[in-house]
Amino acid sequence: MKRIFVKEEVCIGCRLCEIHCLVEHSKSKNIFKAFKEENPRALSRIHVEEKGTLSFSLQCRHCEEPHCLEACMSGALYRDEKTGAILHNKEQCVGCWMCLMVCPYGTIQRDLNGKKVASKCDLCMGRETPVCVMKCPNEALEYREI
Amino acid sequence: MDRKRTWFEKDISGCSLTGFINENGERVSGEAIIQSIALMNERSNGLGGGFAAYGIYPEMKDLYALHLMYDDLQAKEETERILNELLFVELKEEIPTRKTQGIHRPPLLWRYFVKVDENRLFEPGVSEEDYIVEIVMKINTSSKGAFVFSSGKNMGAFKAVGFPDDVGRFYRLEEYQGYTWIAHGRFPTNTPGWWGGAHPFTLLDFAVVHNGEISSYGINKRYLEMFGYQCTLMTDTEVMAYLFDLLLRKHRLPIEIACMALAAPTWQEIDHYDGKMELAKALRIVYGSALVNGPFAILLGHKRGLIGFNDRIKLRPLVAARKDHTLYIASEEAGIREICPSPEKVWSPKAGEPITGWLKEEQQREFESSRIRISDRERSEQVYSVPSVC
Amino acid sequence: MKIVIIGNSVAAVGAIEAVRSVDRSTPITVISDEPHPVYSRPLISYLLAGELKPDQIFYRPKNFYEKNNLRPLLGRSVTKVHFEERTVQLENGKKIPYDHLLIATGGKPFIPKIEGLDTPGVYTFTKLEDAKKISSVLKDVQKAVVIGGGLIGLKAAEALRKRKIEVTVVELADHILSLTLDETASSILEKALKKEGVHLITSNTVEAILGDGRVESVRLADGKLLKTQLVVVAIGVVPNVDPFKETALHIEKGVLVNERMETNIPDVYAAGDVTQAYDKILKSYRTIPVWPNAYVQGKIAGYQMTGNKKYQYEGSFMMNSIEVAHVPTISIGLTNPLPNDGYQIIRKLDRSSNVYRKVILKEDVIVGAIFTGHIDRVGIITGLLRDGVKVKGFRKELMSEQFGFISFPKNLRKEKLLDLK
Amino acid sequence: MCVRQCAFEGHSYDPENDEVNSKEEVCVGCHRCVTLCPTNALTVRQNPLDFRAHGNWTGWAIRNIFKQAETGGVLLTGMGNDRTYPIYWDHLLLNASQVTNPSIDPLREPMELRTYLGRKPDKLDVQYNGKNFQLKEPLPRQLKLETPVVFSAMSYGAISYNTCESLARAAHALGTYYNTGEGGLHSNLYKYGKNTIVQVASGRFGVHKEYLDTAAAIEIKIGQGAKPGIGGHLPGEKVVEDISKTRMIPKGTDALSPAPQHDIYSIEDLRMLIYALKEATRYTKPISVKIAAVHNAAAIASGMVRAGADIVALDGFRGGTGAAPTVIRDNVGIPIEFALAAVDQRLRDEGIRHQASILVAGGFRNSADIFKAIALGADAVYIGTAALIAMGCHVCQKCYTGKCNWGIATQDPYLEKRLNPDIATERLINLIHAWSHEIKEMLGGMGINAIESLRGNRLALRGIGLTDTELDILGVLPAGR
Repeated sequence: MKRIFVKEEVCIGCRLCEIHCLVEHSKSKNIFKAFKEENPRALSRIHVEEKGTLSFSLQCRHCEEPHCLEACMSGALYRDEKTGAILHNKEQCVGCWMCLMVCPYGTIQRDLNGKKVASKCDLCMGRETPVCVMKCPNEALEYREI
Repeated sequence: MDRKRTWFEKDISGCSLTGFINENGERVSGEAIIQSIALMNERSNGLGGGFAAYGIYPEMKDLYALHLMYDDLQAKEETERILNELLFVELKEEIPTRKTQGIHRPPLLWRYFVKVDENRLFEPGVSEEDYIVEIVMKINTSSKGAFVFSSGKNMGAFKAVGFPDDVGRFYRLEEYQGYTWIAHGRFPTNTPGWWGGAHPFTLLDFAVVHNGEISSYGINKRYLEMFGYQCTLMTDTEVMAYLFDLLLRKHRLPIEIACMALAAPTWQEIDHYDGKMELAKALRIVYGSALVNGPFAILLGHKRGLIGFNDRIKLRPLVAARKDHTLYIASEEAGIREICPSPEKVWSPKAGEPITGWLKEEQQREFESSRIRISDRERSEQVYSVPSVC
Repeated sequence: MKIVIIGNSVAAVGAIEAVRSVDRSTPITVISDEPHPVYSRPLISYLLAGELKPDQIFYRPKNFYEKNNLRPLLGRSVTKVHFEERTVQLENGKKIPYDHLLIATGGKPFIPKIEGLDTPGVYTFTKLEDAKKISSVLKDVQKAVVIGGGLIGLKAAEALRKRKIEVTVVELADHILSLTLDETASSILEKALKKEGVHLITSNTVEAILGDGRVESVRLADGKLLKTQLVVVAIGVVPNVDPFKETALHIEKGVLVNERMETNIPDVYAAGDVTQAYDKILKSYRTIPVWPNAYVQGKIAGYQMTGNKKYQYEGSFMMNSIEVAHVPTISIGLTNPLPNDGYQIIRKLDRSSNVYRKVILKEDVIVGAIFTGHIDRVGIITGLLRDGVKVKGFRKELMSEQFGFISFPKNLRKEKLLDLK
Repeated sequence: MCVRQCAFEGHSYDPENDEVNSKEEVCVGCHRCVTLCPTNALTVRQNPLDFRAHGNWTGWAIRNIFKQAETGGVLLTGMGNDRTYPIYWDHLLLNASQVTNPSIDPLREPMELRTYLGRKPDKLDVQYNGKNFQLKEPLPRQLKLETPVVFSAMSYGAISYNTCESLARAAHALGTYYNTGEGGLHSNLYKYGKNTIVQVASGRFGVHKEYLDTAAAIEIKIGQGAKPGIGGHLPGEKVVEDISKTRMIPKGTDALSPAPQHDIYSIEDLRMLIYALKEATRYTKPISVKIAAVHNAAAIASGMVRAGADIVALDGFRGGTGAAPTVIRDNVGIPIEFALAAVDQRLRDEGIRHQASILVAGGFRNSADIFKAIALGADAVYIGTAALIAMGCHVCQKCYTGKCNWGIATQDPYLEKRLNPDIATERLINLIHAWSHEIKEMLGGMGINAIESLRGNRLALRGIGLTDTELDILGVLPAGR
């Protein structure tokens, strides 16, 4: 299974990953519309942590033994047969935040724009490489087999 | 004679060449070589032909035979003053020629059999040969209208503007007897018709005939200049002669090794036999500037034998053949079969791999100056027992 | 080999998915007294509130039973288990043999002694049926009383409020959610609930339910009367162990299980709310009726039944996530330690924004936490608690809104981020 | 984004009007913001505002006076000479084969760029061992280059650790060398020692036995093209933990390299140092001596060779630097083209050209420049600025500020990360591969299949738009001859 790994040594904290993730998960997939027009604005599923000169981005690790999936009481979280990615079905989700409670990486967020549902990385399903990896200007993110 | 137009740097020419050596030292007349080269007239254009023959002055074998061409009597007088001053001229005579169709306005052609007065070798370390070379260089560069085109012992070069067979007849070569003969027919693309520009080019007993262009001429020339050679003859063949003189005579490299320096094996080959080819590697490192690059096929005559070889990727033709004790090398097989209809073996030498014919040792001594330096003797033995290294 | 599972909720699903991940063929029989395919009990409040389409209640896709090649016996209740002969007996007397048995009967509502409990209009609130029944009578209900200010009670109350019913919650303790929160947190929730128009009565209880033929009012301990047409009894759940009374099965509060989910009887496992299992924080055996725990226990039991001994239960702890009146609250582990016992408590409170963070430590290890309002990334705290990580190096960071892996020491961060499990 | 990326604070966000403003006066034109802007919303232009046109009092002249009137200080700058002096590479044309000798296709035929740097004997002595010939004695140690390009001296301190690592890794992968400059050698980089030329300069920073032993060759730095006769100065704030360790100086103290080497006041002193180093390394390493290209470079070079230098490194006045006084950089020294031509010819005239290799540096921009330098007589070429550009440098000339937005000329841990050594290494390798291939194409076009036949082969060159004197100095014929 391919996963995203971060090299904090070369993460420059530019947050392009957040921008492109947001755009990728917007309706228009157009950076201008995504930021200026779309309401609610799409949510980035990747988050850059920063302190002093240290920075790195973090998104769902798609665990093999996912606590979130075990904790999900609506059945909205499920594992994709092909990629093994942990995906989320917005329709089924009721926003009980059980997944937030148990995710040891804190990579699931509340999407407070519009319907309250947890929002998480989907490895940009249907893409060869997730946009955050593709658009990282410094190759601080790599997408590789575990 | 406008060779002093110094901007003129190098000659570009395609040519025919042929040569043979009788390793038993049996001498033959110039007839055969004329036949052979004449057959390949197609490869030349009448702007130059020439010959070199070894063993032709047995009775004078201890003396350097200087062949000179003069524009006029004045040049002759000036030059002879120099010769008399620096050397002991034992015999002086006009080179016998005959009026020949196709040979126009010949210069004055004279030859001098000279020896060096020991006392004149003022500087230690300067050998008799160095001294001769110095004088040849002096005349060829500084004295106007005079040109030394042959300076070895018991050998001679004969060249002119014209087709090679005409040149041969002009010089009455059928009257000479030699154990090694080389010849050249020239197809220059831009040399003025100057007699000195024809092949062979000689220095002491080295005579080179050459087909090709030396793309590395610029650096070869500058390299030679570091060792006091002056390339003045408007042709890159000249550097061939000097390179051989430097590597063989001055640096005392065995002929195979010298050839390996001039047409070095590729780094790929060297790496492949890594270790085994330390010498080849060192040669490339030290003699990089002597590497002769670009297409060429040459014949090198010297008092001990005959060498033919190609550039490192064989961009010009060269064929060799053997019959009895004679080695033939020529641009075209036809040129050989013309004078040796049924050779025992005919082959096309590999790129950069020299074909060598050696005069048997006893003959060497017979034909050479009786005063062979010990080191010389050693070398000749050494060389004689060389396996092909390249 | 035959596997029989009594129960059809999350623990059962955990077991089924574990078994099927390694074994497609072993026949699995799933028995439940409820007629529905597996659904999520916690969702009934959303259903009642009208926030859910009826089929959204289901926990797994419709084809769950076919896809996993199961034999469901739904709407059939188990009357007895004959452990000695390895059979399960249904109410119709039919006996079903098993090689491996999983007890996943879950919990049942705890019903206190109150007079008039049998009056029509009194309901419990744990099952789909309950929600449906309540829904069906709401049209002639203006006022409702919810007995119990715990998770279920509050969700029920909120749901009814969303259906425009005037709701009063009666809680025995002096604050709501007394089991999972502390005063501070509950006071925040109480304020929010009141804003939503939910009436709260604490330190009090319902003594009697009055009415003739149908509920009309309730009488509280202090003698006060409350008019109401609906009473919801939501005091809590207890393990549902009825079918195992008078058997060799070792039961205290619930069915006792070890780290392999084995009961005292060979090849009999138990998982979910019915169990009494190890609590890694309190270091004792107790019932932990929370969803994630049920799934994990079921999964472990499942693996055990397939002979895979790799997965073991390293113990669990209480954790709850509840959002009432738009105030999300998460509580994990030990939230109300006794003052002494060497616990350290770090807190941060901002009433204006309803943001409250509280972390309880013992010997630099997190043993519990409460987060209100701003709950994002709380999971990281849960993870640290679960793994018993010493937080000495960065304990002050725990209160920061920016708290994250960036706050970890480098080696810990690398270890957590790079070895994916 | 742009706000975060600019170390010179050229962009600022105004939350009130929710807009980003830029300050043109601090913009150095490094294009960092332009490159990273996800919406391509940015561009950088010369501020059109200029002074009244004047042939003598140009804006450049006036602004400099303003600066100095304010500060009373020496004008500092980075990178190489940016004045519009003639670039002679652009006045030299190459030859190619037509008809009389075939050009060679490097894709089909061997085409050799391998080069050995070091002292060569006048001649080889060969002996016959009865089976075949062998060397009488081994050659002096040589540096083996698979392509005649070397990364020139840039010190750890002037450039970031990641930049050093990238150069080292690229040199290793390419079979060539990089030069530590006067920054010492970081302990992590010892493993690339076989591809390292260590420098011994006036400050002697980081010089110790292990440092010398690890290297493939040692370079004594006398001068630098960008600032001949001037020392170096690494400001204290750049001397962070690792640098102080590597340079063996206290943290935070300025690292001052004196203008002269205080043990070299004459050629015989140089000889002593050369032999001291040779002794110290048991004659296992070639010793290079680097000088700035100055008026009498030829005579100095000949002295250096006779003093025992195995490699003569010449740095032309377009050579780069981390920091130099502008007035020095722009006015001192001569173009590398002339220095090279003069030195090569002088060494030949003295018959000692083979005793040392010539390494030239100073603003080499492309494979053609390199090719022409080799034809003029260089053995190999040092590239510095070009290498930095390959790694992302946009030549904003602000190296001396330590705020390099591309993470190259900085020690700021935040900026340093911007240079990912994996990427930079790959880009360096790509560049040199591309150039090497172009050099092979040019060789092939001339019908030459080994670089040694180009080296010093000035017939491969013709001059265009040059005076007779320039032609004479360069030793080339005019185009058409």
